[in-house]
Amino acid sequence: MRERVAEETYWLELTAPEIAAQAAPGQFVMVGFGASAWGIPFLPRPNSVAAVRGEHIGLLIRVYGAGSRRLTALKPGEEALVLGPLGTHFELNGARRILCVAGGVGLAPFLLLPAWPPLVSCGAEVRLLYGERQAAAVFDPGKLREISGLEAEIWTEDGSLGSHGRVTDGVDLNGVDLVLTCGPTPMLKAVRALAVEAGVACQLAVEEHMACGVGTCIGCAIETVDPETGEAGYSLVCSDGPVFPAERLRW
Amino acid sequence: MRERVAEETYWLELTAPEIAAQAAPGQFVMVGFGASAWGIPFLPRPNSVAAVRGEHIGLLIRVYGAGSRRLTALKPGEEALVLGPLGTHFELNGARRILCVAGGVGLAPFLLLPAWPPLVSCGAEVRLLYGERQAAAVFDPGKLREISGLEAEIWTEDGSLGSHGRVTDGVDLNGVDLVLTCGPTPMLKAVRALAVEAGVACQLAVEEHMACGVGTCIGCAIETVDPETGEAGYSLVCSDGPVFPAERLRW
Amino acid sequence: MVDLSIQVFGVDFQNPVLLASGTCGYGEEYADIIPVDELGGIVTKAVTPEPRAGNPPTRVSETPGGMINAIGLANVGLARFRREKLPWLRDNLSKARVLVNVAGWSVNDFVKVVAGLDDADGFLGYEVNVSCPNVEGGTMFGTDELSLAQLVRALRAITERPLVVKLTPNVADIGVFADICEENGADGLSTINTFPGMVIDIEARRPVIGNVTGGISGPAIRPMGVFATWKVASRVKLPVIGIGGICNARDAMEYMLAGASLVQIGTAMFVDPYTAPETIKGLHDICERQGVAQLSELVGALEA
Amino acid sequence: MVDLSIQVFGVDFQNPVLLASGTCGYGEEYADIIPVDELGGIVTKAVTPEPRAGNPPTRVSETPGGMINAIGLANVGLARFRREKLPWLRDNLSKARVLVNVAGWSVNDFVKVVAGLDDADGFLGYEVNVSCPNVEGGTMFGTDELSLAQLVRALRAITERPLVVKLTPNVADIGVFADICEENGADGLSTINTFPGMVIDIEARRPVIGNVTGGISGPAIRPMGVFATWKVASRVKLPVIGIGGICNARDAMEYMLAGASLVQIGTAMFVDPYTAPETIKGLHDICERQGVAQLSELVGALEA
Ligand SMILES: Cc1cc2nc3c(=O)[nH]c(=O)nc-3n(C[C@H](O)[C@H](O)[C@H](O)COP(=O)(O)OP(=O)(O)OC[C@H]3O[C@@H](n4cnc5c(N)ncnc54)[C@H](O)[C@@H]3O)c2cc1C
Ligand SMILES: Cc1cc2nc3c(=O)[nH]c(=O)nc-3n(C[C@H](O)[C@H](O)[C@H](O)COP(=O)(O)OP(=O)(O)OC[C@H]3O[C@@H](n4cnc5c(N)ncnc54)[C@H](O)[C@@H]3O)c2cc1C
Ligand SMILES: Cc1cc2nc3c(=O)[nH]c(=O)nc-3n(C[C@H](O)[C@H](O)[C@H](O)COP(=O)(O)O)c2cc1C
Ligand SMILES: Cc1cc2nc3c(=O)[nH]c(=O)nc-3n(C[C@H](O)[C@H](O)[C@H](O)COP(=O)(O)O)c2cc1C
Ligand code: FES
Ligand code: FES
Repeated sequence: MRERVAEETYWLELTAPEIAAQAAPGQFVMVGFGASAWGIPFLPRPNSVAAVRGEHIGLLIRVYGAGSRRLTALKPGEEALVLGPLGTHFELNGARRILCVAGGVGLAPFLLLPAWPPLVSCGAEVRLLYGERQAAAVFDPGKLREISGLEAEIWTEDGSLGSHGRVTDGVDLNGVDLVLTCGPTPMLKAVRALAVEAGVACQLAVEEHMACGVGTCIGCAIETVDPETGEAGYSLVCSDGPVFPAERLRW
Repeated sequence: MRERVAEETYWLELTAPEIAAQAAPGQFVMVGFGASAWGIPFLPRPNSVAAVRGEHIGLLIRVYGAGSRRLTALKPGEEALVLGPLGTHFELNGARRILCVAGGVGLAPFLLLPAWPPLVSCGAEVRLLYGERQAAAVFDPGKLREISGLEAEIWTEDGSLGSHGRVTDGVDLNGVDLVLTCGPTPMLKAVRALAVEAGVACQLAVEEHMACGVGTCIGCAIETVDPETGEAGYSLVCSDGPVFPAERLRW
Repeated sequence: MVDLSIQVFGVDFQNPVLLASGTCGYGEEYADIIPVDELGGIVTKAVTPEPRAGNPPTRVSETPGGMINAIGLANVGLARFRREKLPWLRDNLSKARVLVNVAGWSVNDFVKVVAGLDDADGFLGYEVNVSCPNVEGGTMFGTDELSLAQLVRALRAITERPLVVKLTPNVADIGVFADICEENGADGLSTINTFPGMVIDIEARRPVIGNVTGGISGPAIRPMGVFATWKVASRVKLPVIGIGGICNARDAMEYMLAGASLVQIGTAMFVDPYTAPETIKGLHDICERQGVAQLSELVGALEA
Repeated sequence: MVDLSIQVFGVDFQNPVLLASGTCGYGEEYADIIPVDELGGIVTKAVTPEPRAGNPPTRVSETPGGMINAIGLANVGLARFRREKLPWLRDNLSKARVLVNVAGWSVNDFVKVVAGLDDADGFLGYEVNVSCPNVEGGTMFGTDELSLAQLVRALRAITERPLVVKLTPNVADIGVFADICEENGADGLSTINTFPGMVIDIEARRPVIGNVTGGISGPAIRPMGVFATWKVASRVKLPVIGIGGICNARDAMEYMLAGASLVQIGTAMFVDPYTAPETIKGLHDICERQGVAQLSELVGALEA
């Protein structure tokens, strides 16, 4: 299934029973088309698992370059190679009030959150802030509710829908004991700074170019620091991440 | 329009008004998908113009490798790059009784013959021999008649349809004053040998790997001889051919 | 309005997009298909002292993201080029610039061609092909430092026209060869020619290409071409012509940012002859979007 | 039944399909995904004397028909490799053969790694990486005849295990370097490593890769890899391991016909980890269809 859900943004459902049975919010899949079909895209592309419905997984994809264009052109019945679920996921760590901050298609992992058994069983309260540049790019709130059960507080930079401003303007950490965030790096940095300042635990789902997705190519390195020793080094986004606690990132 | 007409063989119609207005039997088009889409196929592929219907041209394509697979997967509304009509065509030279010998998709150029104005106006008689390995590969005779108005004498190597044997077994040059042939090289050589022996004029539509189709890459060379001076050299299949008189080929 | 023109070799090119040698014949072949005189220029098929029939078929085939070719420098030879091809170029191209690609197997071969053309009309200068991998000894000048120096000196001595040397990527350090050209009087460098390659028909157990091996071109080699261009342009003061896998304006821009003053499009022209005119239009559009008034400002503007 | 096994370096490989260095970690990473012990073998990520953090991001990106990488030889270093990685290989691979890829910046670096591993269990021999283009001086051994000779001699003196040298294509004549390895005691040659390349983000006007330049791999370089393999295999008597752009059994067969006794799959494993097992199955099917009982008969069977 493929559906246009906003400007240049598509909702894709793929049949992948094993992945559907295991995926947790923040984890991703590598989606590609095989090595013998060396056209565009050649390498598979990482995409967050945004929903699980029976044997299907849902992906929220914005057309950016060649890979996302090909993925969103997938036709019903067509096959793709899907490897996953990969990487780390958000950890609730007993939190009671969770603030999720999403920028653009960084919304994807949060859509999976309400149905995730650990969240269901702990019953924590989830508030979701979701920012886009303008109204046309906003994932339809009805569809969002239908897929995830979430009610997003929408921010647009030009004020054309929801609140006017950057999504970070909406961040209020009062009473919050865990911040989860995913989106463009500048936004992640801003959210992280707010959380660190307020002393609230924060986990970030970050992005880096990938080849293998499983830790063999050592390609998706990101600068990190060992919170205990303070030692600087690199971690792999695909296998040490993509979700990192704020204190691990050397930003 | 795309239609399966035999095992792994497709009839494709493309909208190409300028080519449709000019194409003559034996001429070809280069069909490709653009340089920025450097997937498979990258280079365009030569294909004989097999029909002209108003603004459309018809191609008869057998799936062989990556290029023909992609071409025959073209969907209605999808765009391809078509350059043509290119190359030389068959020449009637006042012939009255013409024998056409086709092997496999070498059938393509002959489908265009009956509707070709020079043939219509000269009223020459056309007999078509058409060979395939087995029945499953044979272009549906009804469809063949519908497209071209031709009644083919079918030969299959295993005798599963029409006469049993190689198409060259059916060649009878009695009263024939021009032989036109297109198909696999061994068949072309056999037909050429029969015509030369019988002293009947013969033109062959040959194949060679191509890049440009218009004479710039000098890639589609074939060994030829100057019939007057006897000098050996190379000619270009795309611009000196694809149709060559038998005496030009150094075979 | 964006200004795409650029001053190279002391003359003005209306835009930086040329057609690469061996992929546009002698210009005439494309005359009915695209407006050749609107291009920055063309580089002719290689000209050798005598006519050459070329290699046995098959000469071209597709490879992943590109193609292999072993044409074998098939060309009409110096005399017919001057008699039959140059006049067309002279009469039909008034704005597009023409470089004559020159090939040979000895310094004397190259000297013969340059000496035989230098007083003729219809072209700007020479592109010296020291890098064709398809003929015996064909890489000699491009991979041997002393021979290359000698060749460039010999040609410099007999012509005042722009003398561009086309380098092969098939060396450990292309910068060394760029230096040699600069020191011996070349006016510019073209990077890159094809990579040696081979494709095998696993059913016939034979090479697909009649000549056994051939040169690889097309998008597959673009990152190598951009690298070579950047390396050479960072090293010498001569203008560099960027070549290899250019399919559109974005690709051309990569080469210009890496230091190319001009670019050439080869293989992509086979895929679509409109590639060159559309690249010119695309460069215009990118500059407009990025707020660049003068394309030439972007030459070597890479921050690295 | 087709026999895919082949005797190389005096031991039996159950089939000729290995995973290339840097594309399969230390084997363990693929253990849950594919049956690693069913492969011909694996070549580990490069091991250097000390651990290396590697290059700044971005380290990988897609290119036409392939990819660019500049990992910078990130690895756990000799001590941790021996302590943490070798035991897994020893305990989990009983049929697949292991080559340890060794890298360094001086003869002494290589000697340290080989000397530090030679008495350990869990691997067959060494693949000496003299061709990594991503580190300063990294191509030194691969492009300098004297240094290469010295390196091979030094390693030969301290190990009896199979010593395979992995050559760079980035030289004028790879045959010369193959000769040097043979003369100085190497047991085999791997062809090829990546080509230096560069990709530019034309909006940011910066290189995409943090290290500015990187190595190009994938199908785009397959014709170059087949050519290098053919050239080297035609020249020396040593067994050759064919590498570059192999995506399926047909591609592997091209390398074997060109003279490779073994092949390695790298980049294609990122696209689909099943590429290696499916290539093994595909080789079986091709042999069956062609009526070949023993795959090893096809090594170098090209008619050229
Ligand atoms: C863990 C993870 C989860 C992701 N989840 C989603 C998602 O749910 N929805 C979505 O639309 N996108 C997601 N992305 C980004 C996605 O993987 C693609 O990179 C992006 O769609 C652009 O690829 P492209 O081929 O269209 O662009 P191109 O520009 O053609 O890509 C060229 C190369 O750059 C890489 N690249 C470009 N942008 C990014 C980026 N932002 N992050 C990583 N690599 C990049 C590509 O992978 C490719 O190798 C995710 C990335 C990561 C790392
Ligand atoms: C003048 C001319 C007219 C043609 N008309 C037709 C037609 O009407 N119908 C049809 O089905 N085919 C026709 N062909 C053959 C067609 O161009 C393709 O080459 C063929 O379909 C195989 O291409 P592929 O990409 O599927 O195979 P691949 O094996 O993937 O092709 C690999 C390369 O080999 C070349 N190649 C392979 N086989 C041939 C061949 N027989 N002739 C030339 N090049 C080849 C391809 O062009 C390509 O460069 C014609 C060829 C020529 C020269
Ligand atoms: C069919 C063909 C013929 C070529 N002939 C020549 C030639 O005669 N002289 C020359 O210097 N380069 C020749 N080249 C190399 C091209 O000019 C160019 O350097 C190379 O193809 C890389 O550019 P591209 O990827 O845009 O094709 C030829 C290339 C091809 C594909
Ligand atoms: C991400 C990556 C890392 C690599 N690391 C190494 C390495 O550590 N040592 C080495 O000898 N080759 C290394 N290589 C080169 C590969 O082993 C192989 O020679 C090359 O990629 C060509 O094969 P391919 O086209 O199948 O990938 C690496 C290649 C890639 C893509
Ligand atoms: S993508 Fe290969 S290690 Fe992370
Ligand atoms: S295909 Fe280029 S000259 Fe014929």
